[in-house]
Amino acid sequence: MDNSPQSISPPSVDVGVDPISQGDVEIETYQVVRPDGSFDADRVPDVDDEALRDLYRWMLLQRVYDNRATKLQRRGRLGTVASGRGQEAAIIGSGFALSQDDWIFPYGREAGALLMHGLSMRDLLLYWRGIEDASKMEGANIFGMAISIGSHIPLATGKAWGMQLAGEESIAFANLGDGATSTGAFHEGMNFAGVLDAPAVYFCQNNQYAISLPFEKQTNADTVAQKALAYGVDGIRVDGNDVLAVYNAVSKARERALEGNPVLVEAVTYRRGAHTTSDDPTRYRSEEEVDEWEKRDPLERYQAFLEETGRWDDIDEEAIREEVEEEFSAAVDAADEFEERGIEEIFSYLHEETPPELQRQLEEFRELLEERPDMYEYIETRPKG
Amino acid sequence: MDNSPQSISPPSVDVGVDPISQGDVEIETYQVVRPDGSFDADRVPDVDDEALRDLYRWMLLQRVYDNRATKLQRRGRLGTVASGRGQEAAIIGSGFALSQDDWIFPYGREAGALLMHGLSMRDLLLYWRGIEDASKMEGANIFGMAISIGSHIPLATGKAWGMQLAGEESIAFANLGDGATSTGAFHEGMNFAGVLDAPAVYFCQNNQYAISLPFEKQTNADTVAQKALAYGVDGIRVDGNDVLAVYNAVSKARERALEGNPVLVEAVTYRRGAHTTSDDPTRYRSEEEVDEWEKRDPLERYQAFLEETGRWDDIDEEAIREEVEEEFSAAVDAADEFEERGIEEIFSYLHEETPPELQRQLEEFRELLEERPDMYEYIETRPKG
Amino acid sequence: MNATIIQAVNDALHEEMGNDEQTVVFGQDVAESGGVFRATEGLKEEFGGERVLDTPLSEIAIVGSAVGLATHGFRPIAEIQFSGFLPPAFDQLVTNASRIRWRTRGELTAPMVVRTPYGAGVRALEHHSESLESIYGHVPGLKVAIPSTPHDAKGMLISAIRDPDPVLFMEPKHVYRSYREDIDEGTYTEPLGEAAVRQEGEDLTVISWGAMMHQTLEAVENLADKGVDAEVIDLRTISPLDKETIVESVKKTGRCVVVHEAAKTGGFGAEIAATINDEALMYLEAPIERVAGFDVPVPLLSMEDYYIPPPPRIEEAIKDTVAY
Amino acid sequence: MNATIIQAVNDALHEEMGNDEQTVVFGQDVAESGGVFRATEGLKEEFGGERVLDTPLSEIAIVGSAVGLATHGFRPIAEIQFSGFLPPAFDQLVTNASRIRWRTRGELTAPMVVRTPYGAGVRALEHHSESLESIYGHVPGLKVAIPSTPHDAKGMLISAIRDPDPVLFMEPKHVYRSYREDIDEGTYTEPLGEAAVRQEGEDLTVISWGAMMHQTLEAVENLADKGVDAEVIDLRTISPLDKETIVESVKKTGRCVVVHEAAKTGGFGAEIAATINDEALMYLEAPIERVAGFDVPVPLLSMEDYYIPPPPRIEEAIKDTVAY
Ligand SMILES: Cc1ncc(C[n+]2csc(CCOP(=O)(O)OP(=O)(O)O)c2C)c(N)n1
Ligand SMILES: Cc1ncc(C[n+]2csc(CCOP(=O)(O)OP(=O)(O)O)c2C)c(N)n1
Ligand SMILES: [Mg+2]
Ligand SMILES: [Mg+2]
Repeated sequence: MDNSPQSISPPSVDVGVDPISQGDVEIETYQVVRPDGSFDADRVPDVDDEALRDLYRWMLLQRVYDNRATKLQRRGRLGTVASGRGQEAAIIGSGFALSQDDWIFPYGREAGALLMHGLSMRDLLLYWRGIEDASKMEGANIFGMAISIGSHIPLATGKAWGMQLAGEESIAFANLGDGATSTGAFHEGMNFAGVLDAPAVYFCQNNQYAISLPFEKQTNADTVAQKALAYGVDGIRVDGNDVLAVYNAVSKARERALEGNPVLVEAVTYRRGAHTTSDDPTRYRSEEEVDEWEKRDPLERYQAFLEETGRWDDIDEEAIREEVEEEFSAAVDAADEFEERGIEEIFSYLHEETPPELQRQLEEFRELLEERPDMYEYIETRPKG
Repeated sequence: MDNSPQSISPPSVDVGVDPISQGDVEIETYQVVRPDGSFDADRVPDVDDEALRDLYRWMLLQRVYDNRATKLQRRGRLGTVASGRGQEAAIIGSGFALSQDDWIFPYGREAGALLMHGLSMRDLLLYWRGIEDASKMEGANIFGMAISIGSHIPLATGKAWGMQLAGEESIAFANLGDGATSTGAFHEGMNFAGVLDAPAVYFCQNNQYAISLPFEKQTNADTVAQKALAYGVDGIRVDGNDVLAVYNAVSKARERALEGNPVLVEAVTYRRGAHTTSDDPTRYRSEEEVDEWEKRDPLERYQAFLEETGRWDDIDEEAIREEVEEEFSAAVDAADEFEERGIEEIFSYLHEETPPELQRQLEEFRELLEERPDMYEYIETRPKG
Repeated sequence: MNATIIQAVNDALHEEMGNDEQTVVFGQDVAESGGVFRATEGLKEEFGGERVLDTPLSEIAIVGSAVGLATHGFRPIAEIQFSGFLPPAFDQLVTNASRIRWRTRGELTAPMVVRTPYGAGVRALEHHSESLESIYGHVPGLKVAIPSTPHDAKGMLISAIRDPDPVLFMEPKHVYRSYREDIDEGTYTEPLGEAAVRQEGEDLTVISWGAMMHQTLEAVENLADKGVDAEVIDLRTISPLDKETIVESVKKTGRCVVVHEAAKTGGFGAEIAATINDEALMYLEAPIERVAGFDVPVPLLSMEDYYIPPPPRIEEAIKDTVAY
Repeated sequence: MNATIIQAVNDALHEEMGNDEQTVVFGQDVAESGGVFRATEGLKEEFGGERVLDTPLSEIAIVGSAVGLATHGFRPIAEIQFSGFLPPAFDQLVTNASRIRWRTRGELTAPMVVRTPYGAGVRALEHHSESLESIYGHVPGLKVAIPSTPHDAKGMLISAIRDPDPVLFMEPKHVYRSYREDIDEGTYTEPLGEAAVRQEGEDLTVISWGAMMHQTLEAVENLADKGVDAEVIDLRTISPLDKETIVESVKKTGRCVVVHEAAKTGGFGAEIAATINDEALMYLEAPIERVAGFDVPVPLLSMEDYYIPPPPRIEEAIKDTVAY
């Protein structure tokens, strides 16, 4: 037989091939409190008033923390800082739904959730100062910060798998951005979680941007939530500026995860600040857009709810703000007092037992520093890139 | 404020969070000819009788090729071979829907599609003999074989992007297995194609296994097709043992791709043989299962269709078979005549210009071979792993 | 027990899974089918489906989830089917496995093993023949072990599993079944980070590891008749490197040949040469010769045997070095 | 035109995109925002959205699609935002970019550039400070270029874009803006694979590349007063390696110090030491000293400056070598 070219024309009649496309899936964005402050009474979580007040407090703390940290950075007293401004409801609503036994896999913007989980503010500041010691995330079930975007998703899957094997009643909770969903690590980690029935919740704060890239260019999918279908796991899309909605959604997700159904939650929100302190967002987005989202401010919306339900009067906003400002100042003072370890810090904690060559490198370096104390000076004054 | 533990209990009332799950999406498996040979007349493609006969011929060729290649391997005259047995309809139906200008990204089982696309059978055999020169895929728009599973998906995306930039009327067509869908490369390549509106079709032959791993353990998703939703691209699920259905589905996909909508096509089929000649499938699957799928033989089903529509009489099956057997024998003879190049082959084609150190390595090796001709003997007789 | 390397690996896994309930074996085709090389045969039957699992075709997830699992008190033993498929997971090795202890200042650790067959010579397809040990050896925080004998394969694998930090365990698949030796029954360990002197000698030091040890020993034997008295070192661990053994030997012999299968440029032979230069330069009576793969990808199966340094190539290098 | 390295990179991109319509620039944040370091500033405005594109957060897709695009007659110039994020794409480099010509016996080729800022010292977060050039330098089929000056950055980048094979172009971000020099207007090229002798001398050869060139030159200058007459080589290209220049120089001086930022063990200094050992051992009057990063990940920003070899460390090594 000849290797004849495939030259026949495509079927000219309609033969009934009907591709599925994303339009075929209906994805609701779950809400409790609408942007105008009105709300769905059936959906208000059955928690006590104190908890409802705490939610406000934590959101305010997140806001104050972000403001102060950004200022501190401008004065050169922190390294690069990533703010959660605009995402307070997503950060706090999700963090509030977790148990202390759960492990959080942070990615950078979720200060409030980490503090709530037991991290000290001093340590968080020290972390952003690039102090090795603070990376311990001491005293809290918090994994090392995932600076390489998406790389932590398989870690969370593995951790959840461990919890499952150990028969524990806890989950692995990964924070991630919309950008992270495009990484291979996200895909493999999510898919494996689906196969393992791992008790994990992957919480995507879709803040509409990955640095300058708008979500429409991050993926052609209309939502992050629908990506759950690729893994046969549950997907939830929630208004990320509605703290009660986020709280409910993550509570539900956590419950599902404990039953062996990993969940991908998409919280639709907006990064109102710059990507980090080294970014200039005016290069890639309009002021109108930012203004538009400012109208959906999560704190204001929640305040409207609290007012509507007669709880606002119990909240002394000024007092909370002052308290938090003070907490921040105290944390800065404590951070300033932190005494860095010597150069051994560089050589430690990579191995349980330092191998001979590395030990030798340390010793040689020590000797050199003694011989050439001008090295300290050089190191301190060298141009910083 | 205290860093109070998140201690409140989860919402005890039903607050209306309703996750989406794969059950919410309806995914039809497109069919033209049913396993019993009955068919949907509206769906028979509007192609001439010769084309319908050709489809049978090519399927038979694929089957004969796989049989003979497997035997040849057993006699030690081919390296590892991956057979397409059971997948003939998927391989041929898809290959038949392509244009000569399209680029195929092969992954190993699609002999018939490659031969149809212009590759010589001799070269295909030489490729499986590990002859470098045959990797050219000479004279056909066929990319290098993707042995690293999934690694070719971003390549196909890039190629399709190039076609789009060049304003060409062709597509990149990637063949892949169900296993490949779990790789990060698949994810990133598919997602990027969605964003680029690249003219690409990703054709997944879901043959139910990745070596020993059954599809249910490959992913918790019920279908491969639904993974399209993660990328906002079209998804088509088709009976991969129904050659007309595959032909229609891929024709449709190709049309969509040329309109700027990449498509993921899942052809549901079964790998009836071993994974490769080094695999023993009885270790991980039952004979009953294999028998079950034997009943859905793609050639028999298509034969039933041809009989039903009065076309079978025009087909001299014995003659085709003989012709193909001869073609194979001739290809083996031609392959046997191929004279391998000398050791320069190893040092060539890595760089446009061989760098000095590599040139030196070649020369030293040449000299050494002259000095120590026993090296040839050693090399020929060394234990082969 | 008389065993091949692959049997020794299998035996080690049986032993240590029996010794330590926290061990979990996973990877592609390791459970139902017992692994494409049968390294994990019988494990699922003995230890059950919770501890012996087949994974999806996801190298990133295999390595990444091993890290997560290890931080939760387990001892993951992951298999990457061929080392040519480890590069997709390279990021998880560099970014996570090697750094979890470092990143968390010891709060979390990743005692895990990634086993993978490496090297050419089994007539397989592209990407089935790589030797990238020097790349992994350059990643601080990652141990890289490469046994060459059944005894070491078993003892070093058990050590790797018990190691408090991540170990990449590269198995010389070309000699998986070519050599047998008597190995001890039961549990024993061979240390990581210690080279083995396979043969003492005075004329020169020949260093190799993994599959190339066998070619190397053959070459040395061929030259013994011709009066060359070689000291032969089996490196066994690329990282951490046992400098002492190397340096002591070269100080004694004054000459050295390093044999490896990986491409020459940037191969681990360079580090060995540099180390000797650092610490024993003035003892050297001849340049250190590197007998290595060429600076190309491993050829396809029809020509791969030309790529792997055969004994005659090694012999010539030894002769040149001794005669220098 | 008086330019910094980053301006020179930007200038080269403008030039060559103007010269060659087949060039396409893409990566994260390269189009709308002009790149996080502004390397691609103004390109989208000048050459339009078809040829200058922002991509999703997908390093595998960036490198992999560049290969596909290159085989279709285009000249992709991809940016990986920081070299610490290249490891996820390592497989595409090894498995596809470096091998497409080889795999298809020249039928398909991948003339493409992957640009990426590398190295420590800019007070960034984890993974923003890596120097993994020796790893990439061990991949046959991949060229690795690292300029250290504005003039070279421009000329070598244009060469890289025109190169018929894939080039990894590592840019020393620590000195992106620290040094200026007059560079030629318009299009010019500097060859890949040729080292530059920055200063001739008789007492020893000092070899470095990228950001460390500046530390090295400073150290050399400090010692010039003290009578040390160093020859200084800027390697410029890791792969292919310009052995000749190195060997000739060391034959003349008999002594050598190599300075790099990457971890010492398995760093590219090892290959240089091994090369000198191969070809000029008998000229050596002292061991080749490697001044390098320690065998650890780059510390976080508070201590990273201790990691990067400062001039005093280099000076001591030079002094020891000369005095040996
Ligand atoms: C693997 C990787 N690639 C690139 C970067 C550089 N980078 C840092 S943050 C960022 C965008 C992240 O976007 P998203 O995931 O949406 O999180 P967001 O910052 O919006 O919260 C990029 C590209 C990185 N850190 N890791
Ligand atoms: C990245 C990678 N990992 C592992 C392998 C080993 N391997 C070869 S084929 C195969 C299974 C492939 O399954 P699938 O994609 O379903 O294709 P099929 O063989 O079933 O047609 C595996 C695991 C590989 N070739 N590449
Ligand atoms: Mg974002
Ligand atoms: Mg399959």
